[in-house]
Amino acid sequence: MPEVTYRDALRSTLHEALSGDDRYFMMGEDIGAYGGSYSVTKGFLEEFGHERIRDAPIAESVIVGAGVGAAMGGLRPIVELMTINFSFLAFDQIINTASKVFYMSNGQINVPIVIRMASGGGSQLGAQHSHSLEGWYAHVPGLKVCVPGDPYDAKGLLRTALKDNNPVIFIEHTALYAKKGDVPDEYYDVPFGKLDIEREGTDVTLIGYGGSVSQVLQAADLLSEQGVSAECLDLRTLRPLDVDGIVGSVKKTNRVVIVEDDWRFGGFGGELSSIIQEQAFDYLDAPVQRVCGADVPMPYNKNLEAAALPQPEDIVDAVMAIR
Amino acid sequence: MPEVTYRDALRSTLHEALSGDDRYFMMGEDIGAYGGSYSVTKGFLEEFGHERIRDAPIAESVIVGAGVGAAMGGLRPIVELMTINFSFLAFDQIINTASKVFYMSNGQINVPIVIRMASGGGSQLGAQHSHSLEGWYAHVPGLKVCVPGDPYDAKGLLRTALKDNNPVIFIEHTALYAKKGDVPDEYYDVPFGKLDIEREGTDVTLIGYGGSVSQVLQAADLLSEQGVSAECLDLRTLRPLDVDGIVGSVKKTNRVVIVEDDWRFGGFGGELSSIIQEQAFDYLDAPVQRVCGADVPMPYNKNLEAAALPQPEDIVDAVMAIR
Amino acid sequence: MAKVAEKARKTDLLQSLRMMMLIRRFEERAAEAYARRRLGGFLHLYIGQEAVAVGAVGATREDDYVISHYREHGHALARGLEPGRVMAELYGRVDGSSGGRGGSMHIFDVSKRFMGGWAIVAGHLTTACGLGLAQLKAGKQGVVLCIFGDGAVNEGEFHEALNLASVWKLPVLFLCENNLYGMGTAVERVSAVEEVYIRAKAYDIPTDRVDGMDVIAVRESVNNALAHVRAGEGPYFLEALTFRYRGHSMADAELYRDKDEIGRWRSRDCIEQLRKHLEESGDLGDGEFDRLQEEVDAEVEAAAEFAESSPEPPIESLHARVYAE
Amino acid sequence: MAKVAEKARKTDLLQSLRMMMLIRRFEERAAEAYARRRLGGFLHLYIGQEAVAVGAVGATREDDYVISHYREHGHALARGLEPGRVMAELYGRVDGSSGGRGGSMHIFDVSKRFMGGWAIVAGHLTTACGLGLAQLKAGKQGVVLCIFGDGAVNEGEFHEALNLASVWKLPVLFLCENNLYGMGTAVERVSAVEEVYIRAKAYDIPTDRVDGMDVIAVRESVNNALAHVRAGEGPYFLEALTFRYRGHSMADAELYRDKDEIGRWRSRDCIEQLRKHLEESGDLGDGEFDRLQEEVDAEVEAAAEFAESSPEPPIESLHARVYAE
Ligand SMILES: Cc1ncc(C[n+]2csc(CCOP(=O)(O)OP(=O)(O)O)c2C)c(N)n1
Ligand SMILES: Cc1ncc(C[n+]2csc(CCOP(=O)(O)OP(=O)(O)O)c2C)c(N)n1
Ligand SMILES: [Mg+2]
Ligand SMILES: [Mg+2]
Repeated sequence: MPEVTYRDALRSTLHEALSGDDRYFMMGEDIGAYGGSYSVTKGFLEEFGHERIRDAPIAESVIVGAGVGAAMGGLRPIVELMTINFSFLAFDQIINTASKVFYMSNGQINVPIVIRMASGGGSQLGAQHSHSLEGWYAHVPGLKVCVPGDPYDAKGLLRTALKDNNPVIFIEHTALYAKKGDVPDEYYDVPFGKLDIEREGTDVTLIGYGGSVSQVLQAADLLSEQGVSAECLDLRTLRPLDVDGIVGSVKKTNRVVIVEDDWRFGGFGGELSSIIQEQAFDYLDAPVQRVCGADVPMPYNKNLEAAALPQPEDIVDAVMAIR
Repeated sequence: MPEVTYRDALRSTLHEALSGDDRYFMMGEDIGAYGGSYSVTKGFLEEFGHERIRDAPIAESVIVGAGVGAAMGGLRPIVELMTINFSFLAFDQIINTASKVFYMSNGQINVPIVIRMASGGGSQLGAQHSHSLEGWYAHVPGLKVCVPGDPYDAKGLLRTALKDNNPVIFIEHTALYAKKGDVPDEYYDVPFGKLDIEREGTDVTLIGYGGSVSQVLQAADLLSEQGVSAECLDLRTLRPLDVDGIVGSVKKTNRVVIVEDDWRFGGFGGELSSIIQEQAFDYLDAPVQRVCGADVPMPYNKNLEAAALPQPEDIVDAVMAIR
Repeated sequence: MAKVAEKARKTDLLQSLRMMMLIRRFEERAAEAYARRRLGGFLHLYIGQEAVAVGAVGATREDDYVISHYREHGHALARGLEPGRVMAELYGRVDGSSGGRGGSMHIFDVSKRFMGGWAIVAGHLTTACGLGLAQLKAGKQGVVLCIFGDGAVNEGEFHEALNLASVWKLPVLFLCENNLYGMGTAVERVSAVEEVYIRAKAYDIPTDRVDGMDVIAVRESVNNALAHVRAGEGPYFLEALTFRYRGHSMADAELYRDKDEIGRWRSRDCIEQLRKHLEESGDLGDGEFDRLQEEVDAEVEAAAEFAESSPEPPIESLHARVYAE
Repeated sequence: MAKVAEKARKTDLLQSLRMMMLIRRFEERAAEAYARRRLGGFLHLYIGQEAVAVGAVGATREDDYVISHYREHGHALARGLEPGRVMAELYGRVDGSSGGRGGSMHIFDVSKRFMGGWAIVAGHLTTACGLGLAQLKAGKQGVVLCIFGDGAVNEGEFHEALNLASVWKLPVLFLCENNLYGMGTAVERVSAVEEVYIRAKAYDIPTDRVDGMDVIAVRESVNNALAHVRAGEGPYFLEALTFRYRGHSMADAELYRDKDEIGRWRSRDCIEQLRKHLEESGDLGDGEFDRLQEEVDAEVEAAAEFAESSPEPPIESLHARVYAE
């Protein structure tokens, strides 16, 4: 299978949609002349022109709002918000318009929009530019939330997102764009709500999504050196969530560590932990553990930033504490 | 002790601050000539004048942003955002500015601002106007979050909030403004991070905050008719959270039901549940239960809306399921 | 030819009069139901502003989109939604235009291209831009009529939407109903420019200001504006000066304004003005107004009965239609 | 008297020249350190725009506030922050102006009333309004100088801030550094009006446009504007036309513009212009420029050494100073 970067997996999928159906078009800041702040859309402007690759003003609310309106009008907009940090400026449009049109209109109007954004810290971008708030979007009924952790899923989930008739929040991770992985040439997609068992194991279940998947896998390597067999789950989508997949694994291993970049207190890990104890209470041999980002605004300094993010060693420690 | 409404408890406390220290001033939509959308500030404009009771344009971002700036400049702004639904338009200012100034500036600049907003459904205001997203604010390091559930706490917590040197998100519940309760004439305040045991009990711990406190108390009445003794906790503040208080109660009762208006999936209840199983794992005789709002945009129809919100009977059912 | 045009004009004016009367009666009836607690939530009455809805919405084409804020019953009716279905929505019943799930602030009827009913001030101006993109793509000179209040013009989304519409030449007519107050706040207390239409200049958008109590004037201005927009020349911004006779919502004690002001505006009432005009021109004969009134009363009463007798949505439908297939 | 004024003017110009040179050398040095991976994150260089910082910030009083966006090193230095502490912040070290926790985009120095360094485009315009309220309250005619780019003018917060500042007559000088691009997007592609200063008219705010490559012109315009603001007449909006010679950040491949354009602006370089002016007037003697350059180079080198040798903040400090006492 060809090795492809996460970035290229995204790009080729967008390209496929834009080429195949002229209801698709893109809007966002610097997606055209600049080529996309993470270079995902490089060359698109030249190929598809200004009407389909729309460089937008720095005005996140209308970027999303116009996307929602266009979707209501029958188009299939693909909106890029650069990073999740800027999505807060479009927050009302996402959580109070996009997600509610279908329900409020009693199913008369659907909103087939894909809203892409990059998430995650780790590049010393400081407190205002390093959020990982996937969990907030996952909280909102009416939205679907994708968090691909590798190139295969990036392509497969994006294909599914582009065909979906609901608003899909598609969250890419900044640290992954250059990451390579196997991506088949043949057509495939990745359904929503089906997690990926990245590695099977028997002693403990490690759960990650988006950026934390690679931490989980690294931790699993370290653990196997110490004779611990970790089952690694990549959630792929947070909403819908593959509850059966999670619970099934926990019933097998009886121990769980959840890993996420986001702040611990009040984060999505709490939901995962709750679901597990609700549905597998009698199977748990130890409390569900969470390894999360530190509850502080992200510091700029490199060492402090590393300390604020979950590292493979922290995961190993958490596992050892419940052995 | 005099019986006072939640509204009057808030009003008299604001009045006290405004009268006592001229660094306090208020900004918000319709707080002046209109008297406040929930009539909390009625008469203030006449008494304190336009410079201290500032009727603002409908422009939530600059209302909060100007509040943050004024606080950075040494004033003590009290901002009213009408309802939590409109706070999403100021979301970036709250979570990406207010909460981060102190940390990013290495402690040079603090932001003593109180941001008030009304939360909750139940009045048939429809999907865009019925959010209960206290948990989102509680997720953000740098913020403090108050959720008074009765007039006593409304006054006591607001006093503490007004003296705090950090941004405080002060969330009032729409259903409570007219509610009466005992409020002493003598000075008192309610510290942050100390829950209130509204009722002691032995069989199960019921946890509520803000609007759900009264549901919890009603459920406790119903339960006591059935011979179940419920301990009722009112969290009062979500951040800081009284973890010891919660865990202590659970260690006594061994069973817990968490009640909140907000959507269940990915909500703050998940955090509470996780903390409990992390810190009282061996004391739990049954999975921690959550009784929450339905995972749907709030419907307008009265019956549907009632079905979407946690009712005392739902709490009773949840308790009975784990007896 | 002149005669045909004259006749069309007369029909049009009579229709306008009737529609204004229908809207007013509809709102009065809703207020009665509210007072009798037959319906809940917020209720934002349109009484006083009818000339704007009728003058503007009445000028749109079938393939145009209309989108509005939460004070939208009048716009919905003027767009041709059935009064019974709108009233049933206020009642929260299954036969409501949004099946009782949307409510007074969220009237939708996609068959009429009436795209809501929105409760976040200025939020739907951005939606209108997107509908404008869809119209551009359709390539049939359809436009978007986007209606909002004076309170919306200070919100960031107003700015973002007008700028984008101008830069991308979107076919949107932005219609601001300036009724001088946003809730209890007078325009001049919160807007840097009292003449709201001046705002459009910052976006190089052509603009006009019209007497919103005069349905004939509104229709004329809107026709001008629509011609510009339909010709592909980009957006247009129209300010209609008007007044709501009632409080902001049913909960408003109106502490912020005096009865005199309301009286002054009432003396220029849109229905009375047009009635007089038609009576003077002889187009409205003796007793015709009363006959119209009876018709309209009956129509609204039927709508209320329809709403009253429509069933409540079943509880099982709570979780239905959260997601599209 | 005339002589004294002349001398002050000369001193001022020489100081301006030196400060522009300092800023430029500082930025070049930072770029070198970045290339050698001594520092990370984003790095937004100010090279080319120095006349604006020096002309504008240099005109402020000690009790004024200055607040800026993420391309703020120049503003910080012009405000008198120590180059060593600013450089140490870029390095993320304890001696940085924000203790290494803020970074390149978040320079703060409250002792200099330099209130950041903000990374959300247009967000700090609202903060500036609040600082303006604090200045009003202080009642000493202090003002707020708020600096931002052309990209900010399309953001909703720009609108909300300008409107509020106008309505409340806040003492804020809004200074837009129009360097023709927001990242890779040319102003005219995203702004309905290419002349950004026209925007101010929608808020009834007086406005001016100045050549941002000419420090003398900038100083003059800013002095005018500040006089207005200080007199309590409300905000002022100033647009300075300028250009960044480098990419948006170190990651920018500059696909969106050609070398010619950069060349044209370089030919009007602010440092060269002032140098020539001073040499022609005889105020800058033979070899003096080179001597200044040496001085500045040494100062920046010392700053870099200070930064290099400053310790990393201790890991234990991660959880410190999240909340104020
Ligand atoms: C973003 C937002 N902020 C505040 C409100 C509360 N609110 C509802 S209507 C209103 C006044 C709007 O006035 P205007 O736009 O003039 O419309 P009118 O009611 O006069 O028709 C306000 C402040 C809201 N719905 N949305
Ligand atoms: C709200 C927001 N949206 C997007 C960005 C990403 N971004 C950073 S700088 C920038 C361009 C800003 O351009 P301008 O205001 O002209 O300032 P300049 O870089 O030219 O100095 C963008 C889009 C951001 N930081 N904040
Ligand atoms: Mg109004
Ligand atoms: Mg720029």
